[in-house]
Amino acid sequence: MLRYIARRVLVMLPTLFLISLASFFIIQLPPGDFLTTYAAGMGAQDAIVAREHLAALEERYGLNQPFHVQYWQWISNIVCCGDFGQSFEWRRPVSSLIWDRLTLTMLLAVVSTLFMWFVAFLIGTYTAVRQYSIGDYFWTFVGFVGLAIPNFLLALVLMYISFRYFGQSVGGLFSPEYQNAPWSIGKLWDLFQHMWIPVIVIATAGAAGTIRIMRANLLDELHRPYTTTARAKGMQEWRLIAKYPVRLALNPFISTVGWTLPTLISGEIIVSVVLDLPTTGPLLLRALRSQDMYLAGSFILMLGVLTLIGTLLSDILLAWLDPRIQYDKVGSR
Amino acid sequence: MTHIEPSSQTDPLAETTPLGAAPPASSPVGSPTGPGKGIAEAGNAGSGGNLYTASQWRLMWWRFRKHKLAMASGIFILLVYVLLVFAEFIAPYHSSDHNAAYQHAPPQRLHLFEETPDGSRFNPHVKGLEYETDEETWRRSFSPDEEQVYPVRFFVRGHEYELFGLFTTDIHLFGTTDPEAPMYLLGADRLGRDVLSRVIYGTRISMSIGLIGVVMALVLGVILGGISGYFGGWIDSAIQRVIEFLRSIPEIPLWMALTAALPRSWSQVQVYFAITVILSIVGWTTLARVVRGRFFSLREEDFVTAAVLDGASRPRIIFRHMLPSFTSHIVAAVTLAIPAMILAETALSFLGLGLTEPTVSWGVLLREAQNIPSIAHTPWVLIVPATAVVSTVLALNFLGDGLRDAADPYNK
Amino acid sequence: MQAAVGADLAQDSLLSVRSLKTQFPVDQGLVKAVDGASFEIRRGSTLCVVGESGCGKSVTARSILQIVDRPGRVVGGEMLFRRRLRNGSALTGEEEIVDLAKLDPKGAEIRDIRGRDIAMIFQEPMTSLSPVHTIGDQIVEAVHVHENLSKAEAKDRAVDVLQRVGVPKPKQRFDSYPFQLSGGLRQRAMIAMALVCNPVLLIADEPTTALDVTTQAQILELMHELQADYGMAIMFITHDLGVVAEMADDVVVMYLGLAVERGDVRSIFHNPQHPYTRALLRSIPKLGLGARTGPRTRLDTIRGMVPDPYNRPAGCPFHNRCDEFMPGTCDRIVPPPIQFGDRREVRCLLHGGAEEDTR
Amino acid sequence: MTTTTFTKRWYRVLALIPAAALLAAACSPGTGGDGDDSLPPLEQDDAVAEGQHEAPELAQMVEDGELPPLEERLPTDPLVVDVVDRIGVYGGTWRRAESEVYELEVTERRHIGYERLFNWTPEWEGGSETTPNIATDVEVNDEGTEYTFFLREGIRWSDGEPFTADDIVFAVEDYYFHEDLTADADPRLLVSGGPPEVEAIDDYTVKFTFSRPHGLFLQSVAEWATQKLTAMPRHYMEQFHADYNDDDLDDLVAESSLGSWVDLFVDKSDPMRNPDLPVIYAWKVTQPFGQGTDVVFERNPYYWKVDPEGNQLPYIDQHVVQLVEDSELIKLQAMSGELDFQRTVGGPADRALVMENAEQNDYHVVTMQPDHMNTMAIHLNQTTPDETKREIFRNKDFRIGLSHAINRQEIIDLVFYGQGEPYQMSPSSELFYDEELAKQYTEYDVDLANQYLDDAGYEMDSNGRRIGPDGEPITITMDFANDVNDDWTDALELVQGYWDEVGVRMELNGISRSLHTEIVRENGEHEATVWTGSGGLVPFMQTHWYFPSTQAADFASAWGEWYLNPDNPKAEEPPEGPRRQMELYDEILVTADPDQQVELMRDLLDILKDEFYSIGISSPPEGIGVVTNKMHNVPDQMFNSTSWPTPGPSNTIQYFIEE
Repeated sequence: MLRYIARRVLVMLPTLFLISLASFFIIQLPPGDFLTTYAAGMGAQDAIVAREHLAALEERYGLNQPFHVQYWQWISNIVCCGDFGQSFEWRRPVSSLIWDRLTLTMLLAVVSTLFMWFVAFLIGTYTAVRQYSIGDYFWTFVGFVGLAIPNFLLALVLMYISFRYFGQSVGGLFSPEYQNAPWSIGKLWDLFQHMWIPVIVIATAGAAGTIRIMRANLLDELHRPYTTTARAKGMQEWRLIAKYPVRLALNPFISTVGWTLPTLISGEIIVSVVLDLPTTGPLLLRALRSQDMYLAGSFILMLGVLTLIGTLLSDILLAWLDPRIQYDKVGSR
Repeated sequence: MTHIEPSSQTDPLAETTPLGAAPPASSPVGSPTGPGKGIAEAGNAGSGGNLYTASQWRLMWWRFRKHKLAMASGIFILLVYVLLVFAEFIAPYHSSDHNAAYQHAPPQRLHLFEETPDGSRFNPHVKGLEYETDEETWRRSFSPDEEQVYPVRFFVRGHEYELFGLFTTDIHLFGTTDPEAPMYLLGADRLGRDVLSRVIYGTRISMSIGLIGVVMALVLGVILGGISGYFGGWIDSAIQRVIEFLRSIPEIPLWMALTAALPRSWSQVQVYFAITVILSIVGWTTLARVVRGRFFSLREEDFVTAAVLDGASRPRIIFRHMLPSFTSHIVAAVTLAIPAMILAETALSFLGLGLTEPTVSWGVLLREAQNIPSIAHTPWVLIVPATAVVSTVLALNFLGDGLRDAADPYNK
Repeated sequence: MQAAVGADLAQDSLLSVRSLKTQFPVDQGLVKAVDGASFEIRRGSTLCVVGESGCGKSVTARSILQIVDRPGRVVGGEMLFRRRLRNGSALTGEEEIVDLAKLDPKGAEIRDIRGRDIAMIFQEPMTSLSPVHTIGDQIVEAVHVHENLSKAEAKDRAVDVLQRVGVPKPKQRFDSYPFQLSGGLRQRAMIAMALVCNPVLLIADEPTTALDVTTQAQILELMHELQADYGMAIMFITHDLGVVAEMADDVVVMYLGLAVERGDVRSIFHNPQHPYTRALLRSIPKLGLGARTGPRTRLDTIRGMVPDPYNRPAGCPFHNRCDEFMPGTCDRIVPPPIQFGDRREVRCLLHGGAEEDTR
Repeated sequence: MTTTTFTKRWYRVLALIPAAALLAAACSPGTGGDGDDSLPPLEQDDAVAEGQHEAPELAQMVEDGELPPLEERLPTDPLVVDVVDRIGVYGGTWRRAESEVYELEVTERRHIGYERLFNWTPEWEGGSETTPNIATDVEVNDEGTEYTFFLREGIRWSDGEPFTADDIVFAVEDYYFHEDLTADADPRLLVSGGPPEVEAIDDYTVKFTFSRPHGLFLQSVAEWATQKLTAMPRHYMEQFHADYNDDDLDDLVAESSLGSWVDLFVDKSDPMRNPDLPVIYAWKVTQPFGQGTDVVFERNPYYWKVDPEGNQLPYIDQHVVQLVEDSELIKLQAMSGELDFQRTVGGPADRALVMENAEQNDYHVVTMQPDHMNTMAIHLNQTTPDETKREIFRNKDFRIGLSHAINRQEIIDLVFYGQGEPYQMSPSSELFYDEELAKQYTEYDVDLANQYLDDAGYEMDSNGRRIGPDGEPITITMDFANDVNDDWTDALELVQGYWDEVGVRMELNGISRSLHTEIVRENGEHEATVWTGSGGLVPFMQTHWYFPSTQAADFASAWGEWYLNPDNPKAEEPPEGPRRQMELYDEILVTADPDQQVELMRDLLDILKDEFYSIGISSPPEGIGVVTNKMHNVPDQMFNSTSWPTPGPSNTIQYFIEE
């Protein structure tokens, strides 16, 4: 097992290197740099930034250096000292900015995923067991509607509805009185009151796909001989389905669970922007927009690493859950 | 998996129960060189009927037909593409026709009968519109002007346009007989432009961006996935690394960087094509995985072995023997990829990347409408394009689902 | 629904299947997988059901337990079963007769019979066992479904049964996954699972087909032993006439969902009446039933193959492959069952019935 | 211009403190509050005695000995600030939200810390009127080369240290003109013939001496860019300055993980990010920018202004700014009554919705007068890289023709809700308003437009397209920022249609604000662009729309570069008209006499009328801000400007919250 993990990690290294290079490159791809954004921000208020000021900042931020020098500076600091550099825009260390927001992001991601799975598994199981029934069509339709409505639209409309008809304080994850308060039961409750919109929006988008996979997997498994075996034992139908086919139909999910997190983090960006959630997504978007190089680069790198680690974890988890799979074969899957 | 194995002759040991879910799909019946079962048994069966001789496509069609929702969706999609082709003819106005008098005009009712002193008579028409502007809030409120009756007819004359760049005409499918009269069946936007016409014109970009993007993703996906799946070994792992790498980069930064890096001298049309390329850069990896998976399973099949033994060249095996045997899967995968592209386009527009006004796409229309006043005061500018997007994406999904079920009921 | 019926059942008869019809309404038409099969299983005896692939043997077996895969279902006939009555989980010694065909496939009544009174084992021990659960788990589950035993008791019972079916080191095997066992052991585990509730009838759907010859022999031997131990009846489905010869007390020959001939094993082998039975017997190497005579000869095969279920031939389903086909008769008239002798029945127009109904 | 702020009423209050009384007597009565004598003295005496002139929690701290008493914290002659409506009460939180980082960043300048030597007056008459603030008075010599400011005595930094002339000297010498820091500091407005000599004559007198007259210096100290002049606490900042700290600066830099002492100095001097930085602002940051989504400011116990009743300001305890991700959210929050005072909420399109929700959600709307002079001015870059385009754009008839081709009334009706009137790039301040300049060529007349375009020499071909000198149909690429102003896209689309009518094709290329900056402002590579036109009210300070004074003069970027620095490779020498304007402005800069400055400016504007650089569309409609009904003393109307950093000069310190 350990050898297997070690080998996988080793294979990941070149990919990691490529990702780091790409993430750094991506941010530099658009014309201009952070200073352009800075000047543009001032320009938007009709304040004209002096040429000399920009030149000095360029020098200070090292933006006048060639690509490889900047890259080396960045990556070597990460590798040697875990220092992700400073954000130009926030003028704070990148790592602290990201960590600040990671907790809520994770919480949101986990709650959304659980909710999505809960809904998707229920619907998926139902539609598979009752294939081609009215219920199948209805729930499939519901699932797809969630997929078909663009996230930002759903978020905006839900937000307006909650403003218009529930008088709820809009946006964010906390009411103003809890915004800067320390954690308490009240704050937690407040959080959950605010979280339903993003959770619904994020979950509906992913649910359709999950329902579809679940349904297809389950349709496969439902006709497997071991289901008949279990039925011949006299088991109750729903218990039987839950214990055997559903359990096996979950395996393909587990193999993709590692992808979920990065997908959610990047999928959450748009929703979070509309709903103003204090998560990592909007931070990344802002950083990208303003070409806040180290922040955006580190972020993309981190997401990439998360994806890779996620895949690895999935494989390990799958190997653990499905005793048939031997570790050697996973790699070539 | 239990299903009918019609070739009971080949393996008397394997009894299977006649579940009868569907006729065989996994055997490559249509494959001309498949030396195995299909052809041989079609001859033997005698009374076997056309079920066994039907081509793969035909079988797929039969199975597809019974998926009612998918059928309906297919028809809907066809209609949308008809809109795309004949947009100028079907839309009563041009997408940029504006009219200061009808800014934010609400949807007008289409009256079928006109009440006249002599009783009601059939005369489809719309009423005129009047408005008042609030001094303080500057908001307009419209009310129908009962006095003014503008008949609505088929094949009326309106603005001139060129159809397919071939001939110029001014005939429109429907409209008011008086070209100056207002007809905003789905309301007007902030510049007094007809929302219906804009959505119709929007199909141009939105429906083709998906198609072209998918085609590009398909070409890349099939070639690379095919190579990966057929050869395996180090080529496979190299391609897999590339896929892994591309998928590890979050989509949004990738889109943002790539769209921002487009030369600004490019026209909107060039940008449009560039965006399809960008979308397909992410899209092909999924298709490549599907193709690769199929190749892996097909590689073991008898007819491929037979072709290898025949001494067929590798490209020939891949493109003549293996590819045709799962085209149906590809068709299904492609159908499912199109809606993803359409949604991606709207997301790009939301982020202010990619296409912007004055280009008219559904994403652009949605972006215009995604603000609070639109939701609160002029919901039609949001609802109409949103309905277009949602129903099309839904239909494409159902269509794809149906196709996939039809292509191979046993594979995901 | 009244499941218990009058004592319209011979005293030694455990299960009497009469004119069973099981059908699959699919898009391409109605598949009549079982179309009027009749046979009887006597207490403690072994009934073998033989026939080519696709004859409806498995569906018949599954019909008895009402576990036919969707969309198939039992549409007609009777399946009278003599059920032991219980008080709690203890047998009262009394019996009642239920018509399994009339039970709701999802109802509690049939579930109560499944696994407890009638158990079933399947052809592929690998796929018929869940790959992600230990065999112990799967055996114990059968106990829990039907009996109110503690976990430890159930486990003891399972280990005990495993021991009895000849699984070495049953305690360790209890925690094994199916893929960790050999084919033979898997089938033993499967049998253990079936026997754990002491059924009166064991339906074995080609239990040895997937096994190699030596293992096959061991399993057959085991089943013999267990039948003696448990005193249960066995319905043994196979296409292997050799196995039939070894196992059967009675034999049913099925063709296209129809029981074309039935009787005790001796008379079937020595005096086959139906052309199909005869053809089947010709097509096997004469194992033990007659010395290999003369130089090596090619085995006979049955001409043609089983027609597809959507295109059932009219009249006698076998007529288009039959050597003794009588044009104008066999392709028109469905042969009625003709009784001769004790438990002997054949459906062939050669033996009469042609004049009865011309419809 | 030499005004002093003092009130008799306060005089009486402070008469209790003999030392203060002496100093106070030295000052002459000024422009303070009115109705000075209306308040019964007895009440005030009681109030002081009971410590009622400060926020309750400060009084508590004083009682607990954590803070010196109010008298010791206040200057000898605290500035008395007029209240807009009535005397307020202490307490409450002022909530605001911003969706752009740069908007959040300027909270210091706009909302909490508009504290200059002289401030713009709330009324901002003529776009140039200032009032004493930190300084009580100024003396200017006749040439306009020497400015002596007399500082208010006893102003303290938020850590209790006194604010003295030395702090200003430090800001000028060691920040604005320090060789390592000057680039960050941006000392443009402090320069006239080189850096000034600054001298602390005594603790409360500081003298600036310029080698050349600085005609606009008094306006400059109230301007946007000179914020730091009074925001450098020497006693605190010295430790981060290489000239003053040889001991442990390197350690401090290393500790901060910043690159250099300059970085550290800039970081530490940032009142938005450094909670330890002493300020003289009404509120100081407690939750700095970058921690969480909010920035929180709390009252400065040493703040040095009082209301007409002698109560220490500010009234409001806390100022919270939330960084939200989408501007739609600001609208929603404002409409829910969650933002106590938000200076701009949405655009004209949002006006109706915001107003309609006011009653239900307990807020009201205040109007904002834009200081820019146009909704959207079209600039054809006369120094665009393409020689052909340059030739076309420099053709005045061509520009006039295009101007006449625009149906401005329709744009106003459709895009600007019928608000405003056709308008060119012309000052909106009364002082400089010129009907002819404002209205020339705004008439919509296609025939006239065609005639001008024909005269320009670009004939129409058979397809109705005008042919340029290179024989190709004329196509103008319009690079406009589509994320600054929602209206531009719509308006440009309309303009596109009008110009099509007269045979000139315009390609719309909507780009992001930063890309716009890169292309237009930094490189001047554009053919055409649009902007609003700031400086409508302050022609002296924001000049680049009147003549090419900086690279931001989008109608001739390279000429602007030339004015800044003729040696810049991007610079090009302008023709006579603009050159004359440059000379006139140079003259304004060295003119001390305000009347003469106005004359010169008028001459400059006359040339503008003749040159007709840019094609304006219409005068801008008013904007709206939202104030909750529990927030008081917010003026119903104010300027929306950068020079007059809205809402700072309206005295945010006297806003108060009462449920």
